[in-house]
Amino acid sequence: MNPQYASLLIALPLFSAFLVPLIKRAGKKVILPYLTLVTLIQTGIAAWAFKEVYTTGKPIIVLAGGFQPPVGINLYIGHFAALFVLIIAVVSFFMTVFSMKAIDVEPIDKYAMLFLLLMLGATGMIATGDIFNLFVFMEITAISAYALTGYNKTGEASEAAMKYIILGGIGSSFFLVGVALLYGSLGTLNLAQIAMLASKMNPTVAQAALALLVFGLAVEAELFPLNAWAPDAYQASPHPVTVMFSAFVVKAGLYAMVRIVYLFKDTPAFMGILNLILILGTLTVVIGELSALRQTNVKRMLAYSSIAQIGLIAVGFGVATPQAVDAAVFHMVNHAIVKALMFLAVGYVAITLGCPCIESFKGLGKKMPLTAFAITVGAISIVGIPLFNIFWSKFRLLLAALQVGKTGIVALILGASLVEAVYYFRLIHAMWFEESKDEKVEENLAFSIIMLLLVALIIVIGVYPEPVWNLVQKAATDLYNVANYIKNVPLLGVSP
Amino acid sequence: MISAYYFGAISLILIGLYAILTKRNLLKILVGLSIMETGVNLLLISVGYVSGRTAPILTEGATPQTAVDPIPQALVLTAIVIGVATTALALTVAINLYEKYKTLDIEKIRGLRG
Amino acid sequence: MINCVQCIEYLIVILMIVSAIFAVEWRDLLAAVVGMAAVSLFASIAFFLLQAPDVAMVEAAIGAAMSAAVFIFAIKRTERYESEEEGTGWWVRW
Amino acid sequence: MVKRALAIIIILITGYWLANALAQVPFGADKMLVGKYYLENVKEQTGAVNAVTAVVVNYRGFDTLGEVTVLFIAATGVAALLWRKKRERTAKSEGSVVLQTGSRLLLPFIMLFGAYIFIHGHLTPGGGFPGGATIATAFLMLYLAFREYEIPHNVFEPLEGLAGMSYVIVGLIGLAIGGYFLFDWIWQTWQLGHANIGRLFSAGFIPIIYTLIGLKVGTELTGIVDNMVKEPKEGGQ
Repeated sequence: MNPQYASLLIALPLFSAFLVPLIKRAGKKVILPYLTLVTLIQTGIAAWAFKEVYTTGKPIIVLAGGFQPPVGINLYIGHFAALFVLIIAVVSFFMTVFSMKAIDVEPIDKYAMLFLLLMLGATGMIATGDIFNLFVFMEITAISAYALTGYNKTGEASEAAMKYIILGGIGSSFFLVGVALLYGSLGTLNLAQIAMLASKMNPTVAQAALALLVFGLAVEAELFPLNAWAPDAYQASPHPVTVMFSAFVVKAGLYAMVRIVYLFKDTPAFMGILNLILILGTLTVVIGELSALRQTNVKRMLAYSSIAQIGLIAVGFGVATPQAVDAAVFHMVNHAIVKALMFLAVGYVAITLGCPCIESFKGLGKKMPLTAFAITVGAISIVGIPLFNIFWSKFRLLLAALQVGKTGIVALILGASLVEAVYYFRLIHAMWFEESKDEKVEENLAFSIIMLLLVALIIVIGVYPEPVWNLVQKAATDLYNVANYIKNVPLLGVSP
Repeated sequence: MISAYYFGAISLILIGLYAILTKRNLLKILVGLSIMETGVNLLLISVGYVSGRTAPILTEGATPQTAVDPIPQALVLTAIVIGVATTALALTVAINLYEKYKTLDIEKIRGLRG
Repeated sequence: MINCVQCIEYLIVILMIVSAIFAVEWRDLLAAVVGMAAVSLFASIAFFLLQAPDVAMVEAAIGAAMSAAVFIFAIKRTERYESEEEGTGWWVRW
Repeated sequence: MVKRALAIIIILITGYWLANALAQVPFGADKMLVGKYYLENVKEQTGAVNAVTAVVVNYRGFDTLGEVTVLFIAATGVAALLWRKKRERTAKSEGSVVLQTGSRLLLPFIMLFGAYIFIHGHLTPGGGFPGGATIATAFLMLYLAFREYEIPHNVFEPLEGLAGMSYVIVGLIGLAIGGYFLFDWIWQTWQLGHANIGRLFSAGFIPIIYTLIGLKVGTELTGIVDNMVKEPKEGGQ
């Protein structure tokens, strides 16, 4: 099959989103099933791309308009992108099922469009090979995320959306200034060509441009000074959207940041930027964990915990040895699975019992045993108990930090796990050992299946990490090995 | 010595940033954001300018050797449209906030706190 | 030696900065929006001088006209005057 | 005051740092790399005289598709967030006779001008975005002049979706014919209009796409205006 068909990954959600106003004429009832169908097809295409990339071992390069890279825009679906595009599609598919129950605020048709475009934006951010195209996809993600955050139209939702918009606006302006600096000194926007010419760049400009790009992407990637929006948005947005934020929107931002920074691997500016990422990551972990400790709203607590985990991933990328990058990517995958499960379960509790506050969780083991079980598995996994998946990624991260002798990072990871243990065991205690007088609730079959699937995935990866670890290593190599990246993109001979 | 356009662009960015950081009125913050975006656009265009050349419209008289760089112009076209999209959405959210809290003062809008 | 084109350049940049400062400092939000539209208009002239007529057109049509119109509708539905209290508010907080 | 001083200090540091970096990117120097390629090949490869248009629609067509999507998201988001059960316009006074007659008279001309701008995008400055904005201005004028005016929603919403879909379909036809998404099949495969570069019927699919973009931008901006103007009715949610 022609590898150019991978462009359907972008074309399909777009086309389907534009089709929604016409579908709406057939009645409101068909919209959510239609959404499910579209995400299912998207999953199929993503699975095909995944299979293609991992069996041939070669990335799929999509040339838009048939022009070769520095002239036209190319999509680069390498090992990393293929893996994450699949994760995005699968999570979106689960969330469309969840939406049928969780979304009761009108207008549904607009929700469906925004949902599809959020998925499209994240897919594009991960797949694109052009820095300005990355900006466009970032804005698609961001603007649909703003609208979805405020979708419930309550005061809190609007407030969270407003914070997100203001920070996002600052971030995108910074990003564009960075792009202007890069373009002004290199004359190209293609990522591969930027990497090729990076050593010719004036170090002062390179450092400034990279710092600006990192700050710009830090809004999406939820690194410390620019992530004030995150807990609010997680708390106030509709439950399926929270899952999508945590499972892949953040990761797309983080991936884009790391991809751009690693392009400059052989330049003098690289070390300074790595230190910046390390500092930002560390601050994110510390502040995230400490804030999570004093939350009474479980959804907000999970949001802070999610931020802290993102900080850990950023620290892994900041260490920047091959082992650390492997571990960070592994943590990204694991975190996507676990947080998808946790937010799904907590959202489900919130819609059944009315509120995601800690009171609803008292005695949940009696009321909704399956959901409580799923939350427990997720919580134990995040803390890093052996035989669950996050243990392995945290362990690998520790090893990588030890290898370069950064004991500070070791202490950080262990401390973070300790704090996580405190607040997650508080939640578990509330669920299983506190009494509640409410009746047992009938649990929905579809959600139970999704949750059990994710729980099974957590445990399988926890017991047999090797297959996933191998996949992840390939993905991380794709991210780390920039020389290979340049070689894979068929650059046209446009040179000074 | 820095050129006039660079100076103007950086000033606009900084004025916008100042408004975002210090103002309390939401609409004022959005005005600041908008000014900042204009500054960034001006910066991009001035990066692409080449002294003494004409617009990249290749009718009679203009050859590829006498035209300025078309790429930043294409980028700015995109950026302007994205900017107005963000602004419209932000204003909508501001309207919703005003309906709920009857104020645009960000100090008084404090529903969410950790 | 300063020739006339440079005079115009400096003039436009100065006018742009002045209207930006007014747009940020005026307490009447309607006036502030007009100031913002003025920034966009001067920027559009600057784009024209920088040999970017396409961008100048888009900036004038979308950046100045549409965005100012949307701002004015928003002001109609909210309030027109910024409060007198000195603001040191930080939106960005945990 | 302390915080304000702090903000000013932060801003000055940022400004100094930016200026420092920008000093290494000289103003007015020729920094083109890919840009030169575009300028030299634009006429043969796309048939457009306006290089900016060719870059926007052909070489970087993906960006433009994304940009149209961004505007679509904004229009959708505005409609979603301002959605109420019942809404009405609350203008207190009708426009004056001059305004009403003038806007009736000018409406077709403004729309014609908008259409001219987006159809001639490959020859003159302009294109789909300013053309669409011009069309939206015509409707904005109607909203200002007439108290009761509302756009025909059941035409505008499907038109918006259809224009976007057609854009994607044009791209997909390229994928089917030429093997690449957004491939310019009219110019490169069918080779229509190679003889009249610099006239209206040239430049492959640029006029088609710009027409679609113009329609889409016009309907979307009008939709945003419409949503902003209508306020929730008392008592209705």
